[in-house]
Amino acid sequence: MTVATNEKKTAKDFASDQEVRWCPGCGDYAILKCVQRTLADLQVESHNTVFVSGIGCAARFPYYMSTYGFHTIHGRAPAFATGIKTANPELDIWIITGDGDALSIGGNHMIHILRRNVDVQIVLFNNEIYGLTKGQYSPTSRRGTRSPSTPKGSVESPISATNLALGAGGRFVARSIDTSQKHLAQTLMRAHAHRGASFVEVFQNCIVFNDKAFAHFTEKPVAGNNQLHLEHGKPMLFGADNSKGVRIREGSNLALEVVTIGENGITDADILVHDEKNRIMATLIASLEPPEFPVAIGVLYCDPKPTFGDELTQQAEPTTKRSRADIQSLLESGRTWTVAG
Amino acid sequence: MTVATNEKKTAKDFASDQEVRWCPGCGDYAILKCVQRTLADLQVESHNTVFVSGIGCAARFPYYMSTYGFHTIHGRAPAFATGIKTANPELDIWIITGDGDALSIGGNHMIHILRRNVDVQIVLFNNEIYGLTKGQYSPTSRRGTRSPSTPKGSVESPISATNLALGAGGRFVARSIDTSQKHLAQTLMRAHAHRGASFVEVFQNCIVFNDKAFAHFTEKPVAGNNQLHLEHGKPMLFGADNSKGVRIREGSNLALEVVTIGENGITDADILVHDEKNRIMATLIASLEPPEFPVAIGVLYCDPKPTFGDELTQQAEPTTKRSRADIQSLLESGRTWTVAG
Amino acid sequence: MGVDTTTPTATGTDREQIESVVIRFAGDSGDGMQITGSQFTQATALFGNDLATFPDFPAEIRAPAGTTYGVSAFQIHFGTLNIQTSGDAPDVLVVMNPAALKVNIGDLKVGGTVVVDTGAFQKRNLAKAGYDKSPLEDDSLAPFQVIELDISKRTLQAVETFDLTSKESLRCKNFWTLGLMLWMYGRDRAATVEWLQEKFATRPEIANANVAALNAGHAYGETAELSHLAAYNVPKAHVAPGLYRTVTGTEALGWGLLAGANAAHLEILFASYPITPASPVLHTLARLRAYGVTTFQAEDEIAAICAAIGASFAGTLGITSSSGPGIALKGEALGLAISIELPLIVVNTQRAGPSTGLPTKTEQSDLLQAVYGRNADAPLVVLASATPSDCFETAIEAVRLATKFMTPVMLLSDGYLANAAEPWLIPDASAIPDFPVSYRTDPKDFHPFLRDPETLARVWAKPGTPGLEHRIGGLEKDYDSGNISYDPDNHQRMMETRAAKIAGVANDIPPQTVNVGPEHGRLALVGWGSTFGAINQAVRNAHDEGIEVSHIHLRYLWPFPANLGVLLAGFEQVIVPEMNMGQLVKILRSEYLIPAEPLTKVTGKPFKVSEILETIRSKSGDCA
Amino acid sequence: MGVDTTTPTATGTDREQIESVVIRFAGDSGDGMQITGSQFTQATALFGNDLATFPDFPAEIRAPAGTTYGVSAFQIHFGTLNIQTSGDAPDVLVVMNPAALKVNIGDLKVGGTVVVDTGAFQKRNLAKAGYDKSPLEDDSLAPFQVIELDISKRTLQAVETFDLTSKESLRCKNFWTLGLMLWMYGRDRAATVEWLQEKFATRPEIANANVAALNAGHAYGETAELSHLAAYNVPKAHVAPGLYRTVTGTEALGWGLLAGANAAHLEILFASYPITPASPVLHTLARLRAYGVTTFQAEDEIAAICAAIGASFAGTLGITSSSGPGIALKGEALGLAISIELPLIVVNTQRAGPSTGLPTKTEQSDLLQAVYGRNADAPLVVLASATPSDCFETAIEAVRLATKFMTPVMLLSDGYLANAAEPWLIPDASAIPDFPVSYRTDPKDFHPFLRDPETLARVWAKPGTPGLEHRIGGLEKDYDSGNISYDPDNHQRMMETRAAKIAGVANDIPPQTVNVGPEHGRLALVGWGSTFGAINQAVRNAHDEGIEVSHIHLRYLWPFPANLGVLLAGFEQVIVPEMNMGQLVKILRSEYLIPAEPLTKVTGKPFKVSEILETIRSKSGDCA
Ligand SMILES: Cc1ncc(C[n+]2csc(CCOP(=O)(O)OP(=O)(O)O)c2C)c(N)n1
Ligand SMILES: Cc1ncc(C[n+]2csc(CCOP(=O)(O)OP(=O)(O)O)c2C)c(N)n1
Ligand code: SF4
Ligand code: SF4
Ligand SMILES: [Mg+2]
Ligand SMILES: [Mg+2]
Repeated sequence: MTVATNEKKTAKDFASDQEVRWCPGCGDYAILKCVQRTLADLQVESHNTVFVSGIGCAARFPYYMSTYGFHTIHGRAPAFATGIKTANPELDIWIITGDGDALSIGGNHMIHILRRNVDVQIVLFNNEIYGLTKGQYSPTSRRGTRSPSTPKGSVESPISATNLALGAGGRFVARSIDTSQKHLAQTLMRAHAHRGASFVEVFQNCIVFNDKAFAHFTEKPVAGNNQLHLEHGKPMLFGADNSKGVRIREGSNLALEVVTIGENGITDADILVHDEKNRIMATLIASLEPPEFPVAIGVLYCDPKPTFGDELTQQAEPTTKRSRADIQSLLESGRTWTVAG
Repeated sequence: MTVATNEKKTAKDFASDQEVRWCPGCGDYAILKCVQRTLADLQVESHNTVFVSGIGCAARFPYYMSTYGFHTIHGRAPAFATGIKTANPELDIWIITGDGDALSIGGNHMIHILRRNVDVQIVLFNNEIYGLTKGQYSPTSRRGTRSPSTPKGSVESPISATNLALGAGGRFVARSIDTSQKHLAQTLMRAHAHRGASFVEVFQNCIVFNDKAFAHFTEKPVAGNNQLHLEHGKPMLFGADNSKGVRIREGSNLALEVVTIGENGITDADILVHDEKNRIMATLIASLEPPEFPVAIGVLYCDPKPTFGDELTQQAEPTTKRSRADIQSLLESGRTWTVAG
Repeated sequence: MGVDTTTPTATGTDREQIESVVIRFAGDSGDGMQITGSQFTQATALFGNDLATFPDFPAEIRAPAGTTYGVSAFQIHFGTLNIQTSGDAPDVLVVMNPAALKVNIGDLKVGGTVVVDTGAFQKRNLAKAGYDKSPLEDDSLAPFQVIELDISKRTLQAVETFDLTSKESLRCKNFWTLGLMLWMYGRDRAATVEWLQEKFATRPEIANANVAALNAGHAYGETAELSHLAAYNVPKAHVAPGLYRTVTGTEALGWGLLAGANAAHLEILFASYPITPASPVLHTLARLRAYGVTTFQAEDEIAAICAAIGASFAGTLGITSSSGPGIALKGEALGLAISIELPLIVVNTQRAGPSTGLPTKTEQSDLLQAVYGRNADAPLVVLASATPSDCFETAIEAVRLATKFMTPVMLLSDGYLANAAEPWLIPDASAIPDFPVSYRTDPKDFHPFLRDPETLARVWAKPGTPGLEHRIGGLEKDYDSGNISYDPDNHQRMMETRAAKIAGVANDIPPQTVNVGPEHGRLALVGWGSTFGAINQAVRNAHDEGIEVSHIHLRYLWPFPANLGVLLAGFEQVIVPEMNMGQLVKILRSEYLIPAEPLTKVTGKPFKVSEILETIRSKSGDCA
Repeated sequence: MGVDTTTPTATGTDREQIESVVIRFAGDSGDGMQITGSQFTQATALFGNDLATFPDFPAEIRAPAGTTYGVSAFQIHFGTLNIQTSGDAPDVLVVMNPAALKVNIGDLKVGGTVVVDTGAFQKRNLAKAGYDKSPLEDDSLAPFQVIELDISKRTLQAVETFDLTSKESLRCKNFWTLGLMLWMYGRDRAATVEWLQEKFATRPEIANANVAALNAGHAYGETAELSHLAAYNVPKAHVAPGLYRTVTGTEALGWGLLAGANAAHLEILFASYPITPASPVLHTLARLRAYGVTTFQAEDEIAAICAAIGASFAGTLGITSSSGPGIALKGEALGLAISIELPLIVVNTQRAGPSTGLPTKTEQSDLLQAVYGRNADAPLVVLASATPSDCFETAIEAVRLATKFMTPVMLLSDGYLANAAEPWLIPDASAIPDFPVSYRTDPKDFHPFLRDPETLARVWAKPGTPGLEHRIGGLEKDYDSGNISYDPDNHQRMMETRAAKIAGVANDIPPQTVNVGPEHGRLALVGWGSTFGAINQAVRNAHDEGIEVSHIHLRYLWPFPANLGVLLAGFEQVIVPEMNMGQLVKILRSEYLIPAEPLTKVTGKPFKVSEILETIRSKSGDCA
């Protein structure tokens, strides 16, 4: 319980008194810490903040925050959040969800909250596995994933969370990594600043059932060459000393390629400049994957438009009819007749 | 009831004996006729063909076909179809669905059948309205749609069926128009030829609740200027005498523009050439809308990959263990002990 | 228009006085029978009769013209006395085409009157209806009084001076018919004229043509050369004085939810996904934004209930609404609402099942689903409305109980109630008792599962309140802190507490009374929901026949009123008429171990009074 | 390894002979208690005892080490006589850390033995468990026999010659403990050694170290300087001769489904979405591809049941599986399967609710949901399994009924059954009666709702069959053609037919028998599902005390066997013990109007024999 004061809040003030119960070494810890710190940096009011989740390891998150929290049912957090936000637009709402929660059972609610542009932050902890139910493959698991339900490996192609979010009409789509604390904090800040549905996919390591799923681009030695940190208006450079870049392959009809600055006369000017308002560019870079390409990290797309709440408010008359007399007139509207006594 | 014979089947042979019960003038009639003709052209076996639908006006479709048919529940046709196809890969399966059925309640199943690439044809009758429930706005309805549930107009941005299909990983995404019989037939042929989940959005006029929703690009006088008929490998020309074209605006970072052949030195060579294997191009052109742009019609994207069924079959041992002795060995597998008599 | 439309005289005709009559208007979906019916209803209500109506739509939106499955009908029962149902069988049948005759003639009382538009009885229409030859030309209609009129032609004549297409002209024929029927029963045309002028404000020629048709039909009656065209007088009903309107179950339910929320000092988030026959509740509430009602058309039924629960979590009254199949989808989320103990109202406008069933037909077969249809032991409150106007009362009561006990309440209506209309003595809104909710605000010793010692309701602490930050969810909660608890004894305690809380509602509702008949005796008919009228009438008729029988109508289906067991034990026989395969009867037998017996009907149609009366007769014979 | 691991002698120790014992192994989630338990179970089964087990996992995947909520336990009850339950309370408690002691000591019988790894009782662990001071140092353990051993240290010593990290070395301590316990009860180590060698085939040093720890623990017992270290002999059970294995409910259920499909000459499409505790059924079947089983992990529970129904439509056996909340989501689709009358099996491995509840704990609270939890009147068949091995039988029976009657069958298991293991006399697969399905192939006079006049089952006509093209769906179907029908009388007829078909199943199942005790008399305990063992034992114990009481166990929950009403009427009192708030009791009261009374328990834990016995004692007092 936190009573609002004027003192500066610290990350600790956003931690609840409940013991955190993820597996030791789980990537969720890092995200929790980062979120708590970000809220402190933002100096939000804990009593105006609500964390809403579905079911899964990730979805336990709200219990560990000192804010309001609602641990709902599997896959439906976006629908609950829509109701909460519509009922009270003043609340600052975070949805915490997993890849199964958001993209398997909850796929429909996810695309609709994005389409409606409800003003919430959605943080998807993508560990490419069902953690809580002990390790079955998920819609983001790579083909061939061996799991209790796919002893010979899964045959399905994974869904791309960011491509789906873009396809559904999401206006803010970003990516970060559990252990990249600084980057994650920045990304969460951006998500919070964006009015509308902000979708952040966080690559999260499940040490128990899918350890090192993202090691090929998150581990220190390979991170530089395999991560492309996006910044609006900046060329898409990466690698040691930003020596490599991404550009549209000439005559390619919209395909990208990796080039090295200095080689074949290539300069910074040849490199594709990130335009976060360009949905097509976001779609292009969302699909980049090692080994050929680096993974694009940061804000892929941010192009705000009026939120669901804004539009509702704008359209609706304010609630003016609150009295019993108003109810009476409603009941008496239309054609009536009097029977004399 | 149609008994398979060797005689050449006609469109009539694919009509059931049930009276068609759509509203007079409904666009569904034209699609029905076209599908029946297409099946006749393909000379498919009606006993190997299954039409699966959810609930809605469109979803009544199976009753009017002489093939096998399954009118299921609202939004779930893709899940039923996945079960049918997995149980019997020999069957040729068509899913008939509406914009509410496919994109509102059924959005999740739709994205997952596309992602899994189950070998079926999906025909979405998009009338941008809930027909069967008498005219509420749907997820594809344009903003401001006045309907019984939105007396002041809807506030939500419509979802793009094709963008969603592309975002979900669909490998065949196409569009056609109820009344464009030839084009629709060709498109359905292509969909049928594609192994995997083929997604066809058909703009369908609901004369009762959303009349003329597509008139601005389907009616004869405006069709030429407002429809871009896609052909793989051909430049994206349209308008009278193919006098206009679409190209990537120079220096634009992936934005399109309409140009006129002959003006400002523009020739056919400047025009974007349709590459149906290019998902980014499909995404770009899927979003084109009048008045600025024509509506892209035809096969936006077709890039086959192994189907769900193929992969399952390839991975799995064939069913070799059918006897009671096999069951017995299974029960006796692992550690056992004998208690003497 | 120069014709005086206000005086319902029947110059030159001697009106026969009758106590009540049942008229059914039937025609093609495109013939406007629902409008004809509701206009006739309006005029009849204004005249001062009591009445009940039964609109019966085809399943298809607009079936091809002339087909039997495209027939749309509207039945009205009106009279001088208390009218309880829309009538077992029509006395008068008005048919606009052969298909309408075909589908409806079997229901007409022997000796009844059938008014036929002969102009629609061409070959093609006869064939579409499946007639080899015209039924007007053989003796199949011999048992009835047939009034043959070429309404089509007469309508065209009446509107020929207007600048309409011939299709538009012909469309006026329902108003010609209405004019005739208004004349026949001495009703006023003014309200209809007004309605037409408002409805077609932007197309006055349409309004005027219809008015002309209306007047022509009326004038035809006045001046009818046909001697068999009798006119009737159905005197006003003797009803309580006051201001009246007609109301459908849907309107009353929607307004009742609003009135309840108002009494609770709450705004509403009404989240729903369209489904027949529930959607009109959504449509009704969508127009009430100024009253603090926000409607949300969700992507599916699950999202709808989740959004409603979210709203309740946020301190607003969350309401969701659907029909059977959609309610089935809400079961999991409903369990959550029960587990976290938030107010929530779930309206189920029941329809005929199983599965998609007969979506436009009525049934009351979701009672077991309401009481038991979720995983695990998850009790909630279940109420049902009896009549269109009762929808208003039960909706208010649903809000009262949901907020007082912090619990979901399932409110059962059905397809019949939703569409049926009746005259309604408009209640005095200021007389509705206030039951304002009080949110928790005090952080001292707060936890979210603090309970009112009397009602066992937990505190309602809404986000935004400083110092009350808390987390809730579907995992079991510690009784003393609200934190997650896996403790076995705590689970037992919480299960018992949730059950006790709902059981305690029984002490907060009025004791069960007997609607008609003695408080104990030989035979009781126990009903719930929209069968109220038919049972009530049947029991009254039985009394007239000298049979001793009581009618007990349950508004509270879970929990039952505290005295119900004792009350029922006072009867030798208990019969439970239900439009299902026997659901309430199961619960009554199980709760009270009484040998209650079902009287079931699952045709998609309401009970007839006669069906129930027959059972009463035979059962009272059993007792004797 | 030079030590002989095969002879379970107890040199130098006099083994005390006992009839049965209950041991609970408890430790941190990371301590491998489930493995210890199952290895002990294996050895005990091989030795020839009868047994029952109860694994009890924490809800967290891998809770932080040392916490009370991270404690994982495994209880085994074994003996010479028929073992019915995993035991009311442990005689012996083995704890690997303070948290395990804290959580479990309350359950230990007074005078029971607690084996403690003192090496884990450091300050930090004590604090994590919430102990201010070590319970080993005060007199809180005075009521028990405490065996304090520094297992951690002894394990490290035992494995020090292997090239392991210290973490890896310490992980062997569960095998040291197992070795000691195997010695204590004179069990063989060979199977465990074999298991270790197979399991760690690629890491032989791990296998060898664990074997060394196992042997060291065993040797410690043999040579124990401690005089209080007693050894026991629990003689073999006298069981039917034949080939045995241990089986869990999950395995037996999965194999039963396969055996049933085999008898029906069908392949299986098993479509499911993971959920605790149901997922292991999916995992079991996922390994049976070669047997004609395809598994499909769907995007959600709704898609899973829809895919299964689709498969049945296509002529394969569709099966879906979930637990309570997931089953709730399937209600709408289940209604469709009922309406279109296709075979389908829905397995519900029940867990404690409502809502998310206590996902890893057991309950049998979905019976009402199974019987009534859908919109409208939508009857199906409901079966429940009694024991792990009974899961095999009931699964076969589910397939038989689903295919014979063309109906969905709900098969109820629960979290306890799913994980519990028992010795199983492996059935003779060739003795399972064949019940091959026959698809319709003849187009003559075909329509899809042609019925078998006896069973009322409709024909099964699968796509791909020439001449049988047809359309089905959830709208009401004409009795005589299968086409859509809105006809009121047809709806009534179809409703009655669907109900009659399911009611007719009662004539196709064995009459209800009494499991123990007289066929009529003073008191019957009527149970269903996994309470079988506890009720059965309690009734037997009551007999030993001279109390007259009968045990009736229901496998068929809907419809009931035809003779059940008469059978129950033969008892003065009927008590229905259930792990819910009283569900079967409601149905029995309603169906048979008998004053059956509930005995409920909702702690997430199975009944103890003593709890039921106590009720029997007090109720038999009531009768006397
Ligand atoms: C209706 C329902 N279906 C299934 C489950 C079981 N379940 C709980 S969490 C989960 C998936 C978890 O995966 P994810 O969302 O990726 O979260 P993670 O545990 O990996 O963080 C499943 C299938 C459930 N609780 N409720
Ligand atoms: C579970 C469930 N929810 C809602 C409905 C009601 N319903 C039937 S069709 C439909 C939407 C129809 O719209 P669409 O899919 O666009 O098809 P159309 O009628 O326009 O062809 C709805 C909401 C239903 N039948 N079942
Ligand atoms: S199972 Fe995986 S995701 Fe879940 S808490 Fe453990 S490490 Fe984290
Ligand atoms: S309501 Fe619209 S979509 Fe439905 S049948 Fe009529 S015209 Fe067609
Ligand atoms: Mg995950
Ligand atoms: Mg539509």
